[in-house]
Amino acid sequence: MSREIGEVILDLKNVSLAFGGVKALTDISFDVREHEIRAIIGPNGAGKSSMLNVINGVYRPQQGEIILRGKHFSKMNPYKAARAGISRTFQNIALFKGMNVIDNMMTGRNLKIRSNLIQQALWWGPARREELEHRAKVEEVIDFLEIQHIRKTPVGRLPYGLQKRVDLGRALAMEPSILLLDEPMAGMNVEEKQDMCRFVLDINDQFGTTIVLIEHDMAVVMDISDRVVVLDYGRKIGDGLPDEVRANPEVISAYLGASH
Amino acid sequence: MGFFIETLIGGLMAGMLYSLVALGFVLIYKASGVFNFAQGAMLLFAALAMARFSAWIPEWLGIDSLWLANVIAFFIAGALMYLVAWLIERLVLRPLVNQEGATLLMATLGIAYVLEGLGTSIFGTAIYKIDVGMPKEPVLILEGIFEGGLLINKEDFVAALIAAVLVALLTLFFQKTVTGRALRAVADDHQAAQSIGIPLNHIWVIVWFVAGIVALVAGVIWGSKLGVQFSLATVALRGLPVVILGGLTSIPGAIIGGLIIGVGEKLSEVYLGPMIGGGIEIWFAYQLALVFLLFRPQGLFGEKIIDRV
Amino acid sequence: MLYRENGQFKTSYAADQQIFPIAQDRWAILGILVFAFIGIPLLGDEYLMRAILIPFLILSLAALGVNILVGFCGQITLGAGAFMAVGAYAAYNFHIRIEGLPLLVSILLGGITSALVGIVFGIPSLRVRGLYLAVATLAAQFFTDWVFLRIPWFTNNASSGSVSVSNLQIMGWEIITPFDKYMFCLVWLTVFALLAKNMTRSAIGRQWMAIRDMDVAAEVIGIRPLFAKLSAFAVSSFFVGTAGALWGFIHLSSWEPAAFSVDRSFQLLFMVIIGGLGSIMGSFFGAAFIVTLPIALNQFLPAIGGLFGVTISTAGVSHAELIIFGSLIIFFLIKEPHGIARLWSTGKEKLRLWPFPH
Amino acid sequence: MKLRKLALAASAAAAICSSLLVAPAALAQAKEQFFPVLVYRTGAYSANGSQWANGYVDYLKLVNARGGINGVKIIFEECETAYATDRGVECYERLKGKNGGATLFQTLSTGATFALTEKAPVDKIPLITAGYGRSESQNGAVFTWNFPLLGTYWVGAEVAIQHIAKKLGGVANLKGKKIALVYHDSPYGKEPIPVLQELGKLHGFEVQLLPVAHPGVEQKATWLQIRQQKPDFVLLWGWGVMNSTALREAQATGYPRDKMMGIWWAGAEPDVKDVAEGAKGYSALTLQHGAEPNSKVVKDMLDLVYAKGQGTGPKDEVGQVLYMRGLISAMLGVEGVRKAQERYGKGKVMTGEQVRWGLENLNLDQKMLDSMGFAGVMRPVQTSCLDHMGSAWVRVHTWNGSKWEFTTPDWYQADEKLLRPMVMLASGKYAEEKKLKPRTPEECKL
Repeated sequence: MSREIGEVILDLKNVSLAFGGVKALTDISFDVREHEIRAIIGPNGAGKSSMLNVINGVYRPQQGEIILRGKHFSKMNPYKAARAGISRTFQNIALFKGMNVIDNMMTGRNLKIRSNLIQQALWWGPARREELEHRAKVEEVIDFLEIQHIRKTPVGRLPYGLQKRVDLGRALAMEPSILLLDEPMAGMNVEEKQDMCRFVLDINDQFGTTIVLIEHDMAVVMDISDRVVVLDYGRKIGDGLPDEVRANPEVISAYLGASH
Repeated sequence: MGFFIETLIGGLMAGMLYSLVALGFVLIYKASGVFNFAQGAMLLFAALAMARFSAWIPEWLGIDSLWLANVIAFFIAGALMYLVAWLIERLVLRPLVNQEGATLLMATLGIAYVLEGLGTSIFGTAIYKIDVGMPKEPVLILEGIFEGGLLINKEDFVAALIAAVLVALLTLFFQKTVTGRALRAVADDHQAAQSIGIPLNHIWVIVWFVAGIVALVAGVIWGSKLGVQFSLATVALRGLPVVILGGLTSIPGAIIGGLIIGVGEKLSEVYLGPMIGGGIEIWFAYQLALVFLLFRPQGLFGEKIIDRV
Repeated sequence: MLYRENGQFKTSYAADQQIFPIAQDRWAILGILVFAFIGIPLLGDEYLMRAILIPFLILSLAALGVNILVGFCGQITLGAGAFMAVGAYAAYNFHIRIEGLPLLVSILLGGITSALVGIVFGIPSLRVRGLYLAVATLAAQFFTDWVFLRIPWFTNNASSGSVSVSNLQIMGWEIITPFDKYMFCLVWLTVFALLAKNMTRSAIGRQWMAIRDMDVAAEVIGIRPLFAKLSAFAVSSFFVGTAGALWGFIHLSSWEPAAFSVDRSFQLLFMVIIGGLGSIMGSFFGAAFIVTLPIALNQFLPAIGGLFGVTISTAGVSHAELIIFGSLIIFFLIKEPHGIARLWSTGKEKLRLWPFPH
Repeated sequence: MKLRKLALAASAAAAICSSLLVAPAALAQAKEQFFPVLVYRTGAYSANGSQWANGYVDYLKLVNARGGINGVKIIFEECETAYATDRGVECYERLKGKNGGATLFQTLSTGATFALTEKAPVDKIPLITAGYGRSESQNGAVFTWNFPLLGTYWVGAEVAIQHIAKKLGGVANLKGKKIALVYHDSPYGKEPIPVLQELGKLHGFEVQLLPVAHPGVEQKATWLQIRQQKPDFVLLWGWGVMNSTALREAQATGYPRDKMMGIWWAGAEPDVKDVAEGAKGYSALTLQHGAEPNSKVVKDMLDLVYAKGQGTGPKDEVGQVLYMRGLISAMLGVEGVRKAQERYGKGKVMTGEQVRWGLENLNLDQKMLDSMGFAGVMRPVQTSCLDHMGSAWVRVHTWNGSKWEFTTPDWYQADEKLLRPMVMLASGKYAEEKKLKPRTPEECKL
């Protein structure tokens, strides 16, 4: 699929979020266009993860609305978000530790399962057929991410880098239209980062998946993203093309001020 | 009206004792993150020790004074509880450190079995009495105000008083002593506590010992009311709704929860019970706690649980 | 050396998704089944069947149910006994109130009723979790204890509160002898164990495990906690409920609520934790361990005492039983917190490598 | 290394399994009469259960010391049930085939009796439930294998009302009175309810039902209700710790103890000993006997068993109420065997089926009782096909603060006219449910 940036598919308007008295996000608006790679950056505690959590409904903002493909959501919840084709990875890997790699990724196919509980219990008819179909799909993702050798390994035993990859795999297995990546490269060495970059770009390129990405590594962000939002203390201080953002004095001061 | 007040008082008295059991749960949960199902068995064990030693000591030492025998027996039982705490820390908690809650819960059920078995094989299975000179006969008061007067059980009052004193002492201990402050530090944050140089193992022994003493006091009160026998261990089950109502981590929660449950179950049994067949107090207490839970999942005084992603 | 999977290549996903992908395992299971269906009825005596095997089979079924909820879905329950009771009493009521209702249908209806009650008592799991939930399930326990003691309708107005069933038969097969009972329970357990295995290896099982391992992440990939948790409660209660019906109908044939007391709930929880949380196999191991241990201790302690010239009284034995039982539980948790099932799989892995451990 | 451990564990497990298999199988045809003994020496009811068990086992020892049953020695084995029905069933299964087969079972648990009533006919082993069990099992035509010897709970309930009527100065004075039943919430505690309600209708008194949940330590609310309702009498149908708790609560709420009366399972030393003065005036029905430390059988016991150091329990408990109950229960079983030997061959080991005949044709007259040392302890017992109870005599004893004593010389006998129809009705219903055909008088003679 060729990568042509399309219309706005996700639009956040005036989102504010607070925990008790603590304001995490204040009046933030930004949009995401189809097929683009949109990065969210900012110092620690800027509210980046909160932003993602608002998008897929883990947190409910006190104010503001989310417009997804023209549909207005004042309250998103994770299930609705998943149905709408939003999937995500987690900053502190949230894999299902008791399951192996295949099963973890198979959970990503959950929304596409049509057979009911009784059919599944009998392992009969549609249930069995589906199980095979989805397995084939998951194997495609496994091939894509080059993790064939760890298929049957319980995820708890995998090294960190591979866990990150499986986390991505699970999100991909959903065949999302929007993929939220929460620091996919945090804690990786250079080689692993390169692999991960490659995967992100390939996903975007091959499947046309819209990607919203949180990342600390400025070099990576500037390299791969189409547009960048900058947050600081829960406020938006910059938004635009990587070069524009890089030149934004407010961003520079925030970055220099906060992270040494 | 007089009867209502009697029931209320009866409930408060029962609640005071539930609070003591719940206090044992809370202390241990706060400091070691263990939901201690063995609290009931500890209570039984302590009460059995107290009852038997207070009978044996006059025989062994040839002393006549009941008071003295009781005091000595109390200290022996206390020492035994220290031994129990030490052994539990050594043999169970230390090897199981950092295991999941369910595993630890199971382990305490194991401890409960061991303590029940040990207690009954060392001390016997008959019904024993603890005679600490509690007044048994009831008194009638305020006969002028209520028809038939208010029947007050002196024993219950003394028991409630002892419970209150114990709670006050514990509060002082936690607020004013170095050890107490260390215990609170552990409760707040294990790693932080360790990093300022508090030996965690030592703390656990102390906490389990304190819980053991609470169990001993509860056992003495209960044993003096009902006799000491095997089913004392089941009072733990009555303390459970109290901790879920009050919150697993809150000492005031344990006390207030205990009173609410005590009053709730007595009132329900007396006023609601006859209508639907009686014997409802146990499940009523649990349902009461459950209803509270639906509104406040962390209990009345528990800390709010926030999910971080 | 025998336990090797060399040369067993899977050429399709279907082959890879078998319950026992390794040929030796399939043979072993087949052997066990043949032994259970043919060998034991030929060799075993009545005592073995009635006092050990039938309780083992029924409690395995209940343990499977508890394991689905606790082991697979991560919702701790201390109220499993209650659902056994619901299953038993519901089946009893269907059995006596509807003339001519086949036994199998009564037991299944018992299970379904239990599943419905399970859903109701599962609702708090949407709000509370962990130990709070464990205690909340005790509410179910005490409530059902009370209901079946106190509401005469459920016991068909039996003045003693004790109910009994008799003349059990399935299409002319009268279930009277221990052999009949054993076979009935065995067939039942085999079928339902297979169903349980199927559920745990398909989408619903993955939903449960996802909720257990990380509920927020599960929600994010589109698993509804409401459905996952309540379905786990329902399926688990169904299994436990049918086990209760079997316990009442087949094993005891006359029972009172005390047969399903809170002690039973603890016992079932022990089974799954010692056997192995989240393992079908573990449920069997746990049930076998818990059923046989007290009986074995009872038989051997006096014998061991005899070796040293000590006579151990019955009371002594039962106290020792408590102590040993408790210590074994602790020992187990320390040595293998993941239960016998983990020991089993470690053993198998060792065996695969043997005799070249590296 | 790990593998070796695994192998060791596996072989140990195999050893356990195989010996479980072998243990019951290794039963050679014994020359001894095997008495399985279901006991509970642990758990919530251990204080009471132990005493009964001591008496039971001691009597078996005494019979052996006296030379056995016409020369046939008794062997016995205890099995701990903890008063739990399922463990009772397991014990039953374990022991029923051992040592040539069980002679009979006594469960000391109404719950277990209910469960075993279904199993005993299949295995052909009689169940003696002396003073407990299901009341309608008095009808031996339906309950062929059950023997509620000496008395059932219906007998107890009926006599309790007789006694109260007598205290009030006549049955007519029962009218308008209120009698509360504080009962153990189990089949045991519920047994007397139908009779009390029937009598209440008959005599015009009100029955107030107050259940107490197992194990019975939580009675505060119960006694508050009693204080509020002020019943004229309280019947206590408790067991184990529930009894002493009830008395303590009665004391604490000021309910007069002399208006409380217990069933014979609430009238032993462990129930009142620790309440001591607080229980003074409390009375209880007896299953004929009270504490009988001066009876001849107790003296024999001390001489022949305890003097040799073979006693099961503490010496000072020999002759106490529950000890005597156990002892008499054992005696009834032994006499059943003796009677069976008269028909099937003296000096032989009897099967369960033969013992059943013996129990059904039991005829212990005063002379026999005297010769066995039971003079003054109990009255004659004669059973028949239709009457598996054998006698329905009850006395009332009272706690004087330090021991049980008979204050009135009265012996009560339950009203056959009232109870018989109830027994027939209930047993008929049971037979119908189970599709049993009651034995005809001709079959009874076989």
